[in-house]
Amino acid sequence: MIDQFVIPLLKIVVVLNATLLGVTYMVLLERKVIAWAQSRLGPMRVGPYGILQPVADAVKLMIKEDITPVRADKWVFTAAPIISMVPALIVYAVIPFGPTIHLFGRPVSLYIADVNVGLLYIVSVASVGVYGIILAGYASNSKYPLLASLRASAQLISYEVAVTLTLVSVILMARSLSMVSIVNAQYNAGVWFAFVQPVAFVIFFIGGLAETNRAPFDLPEAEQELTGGFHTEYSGMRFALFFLAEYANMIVVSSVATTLFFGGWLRPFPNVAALHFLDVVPSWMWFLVKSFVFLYIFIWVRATLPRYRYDQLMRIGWKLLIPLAIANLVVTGIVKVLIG
Amino acid sequence: MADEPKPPAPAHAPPKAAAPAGPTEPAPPADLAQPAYLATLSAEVPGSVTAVSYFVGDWTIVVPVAQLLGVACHLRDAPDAAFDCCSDVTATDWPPRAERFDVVYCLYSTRHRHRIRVKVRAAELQPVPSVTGIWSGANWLEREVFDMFGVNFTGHPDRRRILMPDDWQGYPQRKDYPLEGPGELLMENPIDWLKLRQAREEADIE
Amino acid sequence: MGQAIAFYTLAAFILGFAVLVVSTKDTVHSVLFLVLDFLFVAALYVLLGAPFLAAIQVLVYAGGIVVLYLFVVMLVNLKRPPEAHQDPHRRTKLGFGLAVAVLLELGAIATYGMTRTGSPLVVPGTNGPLPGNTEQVGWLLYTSYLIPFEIASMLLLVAMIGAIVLAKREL
Amino acid sequence: METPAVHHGAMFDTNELVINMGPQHPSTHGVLRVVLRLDGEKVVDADVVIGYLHRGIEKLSENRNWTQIILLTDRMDYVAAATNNVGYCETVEKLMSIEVPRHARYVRTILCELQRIASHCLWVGTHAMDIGAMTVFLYAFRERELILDLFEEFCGARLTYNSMRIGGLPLDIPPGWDKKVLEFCMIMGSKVDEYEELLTHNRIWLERTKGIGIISGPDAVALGLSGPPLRGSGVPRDVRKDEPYAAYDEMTFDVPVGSAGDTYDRYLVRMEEFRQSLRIIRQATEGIPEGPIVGKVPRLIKPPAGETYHAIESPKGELGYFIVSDGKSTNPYRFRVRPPSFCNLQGLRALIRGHLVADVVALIGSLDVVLGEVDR
Repeated sequence: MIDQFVIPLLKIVVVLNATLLGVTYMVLLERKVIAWAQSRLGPMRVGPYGILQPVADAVKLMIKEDITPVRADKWVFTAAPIISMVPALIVYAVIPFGPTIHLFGRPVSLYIADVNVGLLYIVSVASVGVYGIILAGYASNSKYPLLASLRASAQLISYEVAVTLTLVSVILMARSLSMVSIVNAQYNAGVWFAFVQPVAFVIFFIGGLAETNRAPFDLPEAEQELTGGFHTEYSGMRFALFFLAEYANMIVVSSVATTLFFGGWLRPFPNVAALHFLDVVPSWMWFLVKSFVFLYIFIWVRATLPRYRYDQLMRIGWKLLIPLAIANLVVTGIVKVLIG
Repeated sequence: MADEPKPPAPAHAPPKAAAPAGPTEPAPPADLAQPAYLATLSAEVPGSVTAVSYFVGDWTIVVPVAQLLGVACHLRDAPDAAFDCCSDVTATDWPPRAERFDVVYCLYSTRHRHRIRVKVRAAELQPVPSVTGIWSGANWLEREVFDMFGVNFTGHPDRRRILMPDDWQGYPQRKDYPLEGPGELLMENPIDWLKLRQAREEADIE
Repeated sequence: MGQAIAFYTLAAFILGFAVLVVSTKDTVHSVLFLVLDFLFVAALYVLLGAPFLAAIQVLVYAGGIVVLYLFVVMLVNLKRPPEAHQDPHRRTKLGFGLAVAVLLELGAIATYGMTRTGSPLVVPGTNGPLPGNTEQVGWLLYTSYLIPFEIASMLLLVAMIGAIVLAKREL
Repeated sequence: METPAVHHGAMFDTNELVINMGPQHPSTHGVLRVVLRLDGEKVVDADVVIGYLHRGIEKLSENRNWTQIILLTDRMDYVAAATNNVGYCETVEKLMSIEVPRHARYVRTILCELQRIASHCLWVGTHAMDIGAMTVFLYAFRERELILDLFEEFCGARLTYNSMRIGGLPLDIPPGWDKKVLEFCMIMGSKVDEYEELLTHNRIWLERTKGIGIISGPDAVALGLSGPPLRGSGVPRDVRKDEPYAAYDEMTFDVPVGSAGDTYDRYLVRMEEFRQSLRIIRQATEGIPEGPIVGKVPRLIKPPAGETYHAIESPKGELGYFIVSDGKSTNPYRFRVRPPSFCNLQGLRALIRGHLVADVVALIGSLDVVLGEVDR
């Protein structure tokens, strides 16, 4: 009974809350890091060094007036932020934060579920998230959001292809679709897949930037061009949901990148006994640290790079990333067959 | 020109006592040679220059409206003039005069680095040919002159108001347009507005 | 028992949404119901112990193809005046006839499947150890169903080239 | 989803989408409105609508006396108020044939060039921001702040300076100010390199600006472009060189010109202008002569009857004043400004046709318009 219901429920509660908290603090982290990059301080007023800023933001967004444009498609307009938020959250079900550990004499696995099509599950759930953006643009009944949602759908579908192709090379390496097995495969191989599949990793990361609508691919919400993009007409908590979904997706991409390419919860050089002292750091901590590095890179890129143009973005996706991913896949397959 | 016959002031013109009749256009001093391109211009387009003036280093020529396009073409294309840039088009309003507008074209040559001002005189509704076909940059400048003075440019590709709203009444830069703006009365009923204004002014004089 | 309840609930939802897809006036809503329909079909696959198929169903149909539908529907102005819907070439009788024919065919297949023992999909006695669902699908695609699979991919290729030829303004 | 269908000759018709960019839009730099007709994201045609900031400065000036107008000129190009002041004062001085003392001309030169750097700082920041590079914006504003401090020390104001008088300067430079200017030059030199490091060889920046909005030299001249947009097309036209005013005839500097006439060349021209401006400021500050700050100016300013046109090189381009005096009243009979932003903005329509929506913001940024000056 406890193993079947209570523990999974507890895990879900913990992961969900940790995610939402992490997402809100991601916003603060982003503001702070960008501020430091730009030689300013960032939020400093709410709490010491502004650490309570997310609370203030949340309160502000909740008590803001929630406006629905008169000619908007009301149901779809309301559903769109939910549709974009839900997939971002349920992906966490299969992300392994650590191996099975013993807690109060009871084995507890640090993941909610180990589905044997875990990776496919992530990709398919993420692909549903695009509806949030498309419908937001459509339902607003406004031209800028419409343009943004057209950009978004084209962009997300194109980059999904490239990302999925890189995942196939990883699957070839790990011989499994399960996230836990992929981490274990890296343990057995004694090397993180990022070093075996550097091309796949780079494509995955670029595709991840594009799929989460982050700079330099933040076209669907390019403020300077489309006045805020698909969420132009949104306000209050509905706007906040889009915002949270974006950051939740960033965390997902970072976590998946960590799991697939950087050994997930494994410490550096997991097979080298001499580095055994590194095990004092708990495994989930390694996972968080690695994910954090990716999140930092996300923010860093945003502070540094200008934005691509729509056609350039599509060109990179179709003419560079997808052929490269296919080539990488073919090479991986050939090498795999030759070595056995 | 000072010796031009002064027509009676239009009914709605402000009865300003000392409204100047026109710009002073001093003739160039005798010891100053005219630029060569002016001589060429007079030779190539006969009857085009009715007056030449020189003041604090600026050359100005006055051209009849009918000759404007010919002069403009010549000034742009003649190798010794080569005024390839129309840096400004503007106008001046001299209300008592029959040809109340001076439309002023400030030309510049990027090759010879010299400037000249070409001026035409136009009455209120008299058509002035647009020079947009000669210098494409004159497009907006002429629109502004039309907007502000109501100069009747013809052949302009896009003659709309530019700074004022499309349904604006009156031409703000004219001298008989009040500084404080027309108020609602002028917008709705210009004739009543004029009567009210005259009554006020008479009250002021008394 | 539980499985049966789950199946009939899902089936009811699938049918309900399918009806909504064809009966809704607003095309975008109709496409959205189609997405919901696909998601419930995916749930049905999970119920049948085919998680791989379920994930593919969501990824390809719900997440890919219907997005393109939506794209087209949003771009093409479908808000025509009501009289435009009164199509003079409408053939209601033919449509009903076709529907009945399809229904009969489905019924025939169903009864045929009922009378036969064993599921036709699972090839009995396949060689090689095939532990997972994913592996089974892969194995079947590259052994028993190789030719249909290849033909399907050829068809898709042809369709892709055709679309490019049609859409490209100048080649 | 608007009216006319474009026929491409094929069986597919697409509808044009008309969108209003502005007057409230984050990257129209104020209240510019561009009505775009789009085919997908491609701009088929555009109508540039201005006038939302029209305050009637010309009309107002015709009813103010000659000294009061200086204050109004501040409000035109409000990010480069000092050059507006200089242009106006020089025009009146030309009308009255007033000799300005050399000291005052040097200070004017310094102020003009500081103003150019401040204006270009604002430009590089907003231009980069429009293309998505947000960090450059804050860096550039950091340096602009230093210039504003210098201006504040000179005349007490930070934005609208009212920093000139007809015939010279209102007050002499404060003691030690020239040292601070030289110090600023040293800081700024390295900061320009910093901006260039972030942008000039950035691949995304290159892709976004190279080949965008190309205009040939003769076309640019005919369109009446001036300033960096004209020089970016390879026309070496700079009023500071061609018709020197203030103390520019005593300065040595180069006029940077581009070759391709695209957004990238306009960007490069302005970046080089940063350096040339610093060069001029150094020369002027080091060689500043002693002398009076105001020339021989009558107590009542009343220019003789006549008219003149005088142009200076403002940060945006050729800023001209056409002033008619009737010789009798204490206000100008006709006061006309030839605003460089207005004439440059005119080129926008030709530039954006055939480009994408994202390029529109890049091109508005690359023309560097200030709506206060466009609408006056």
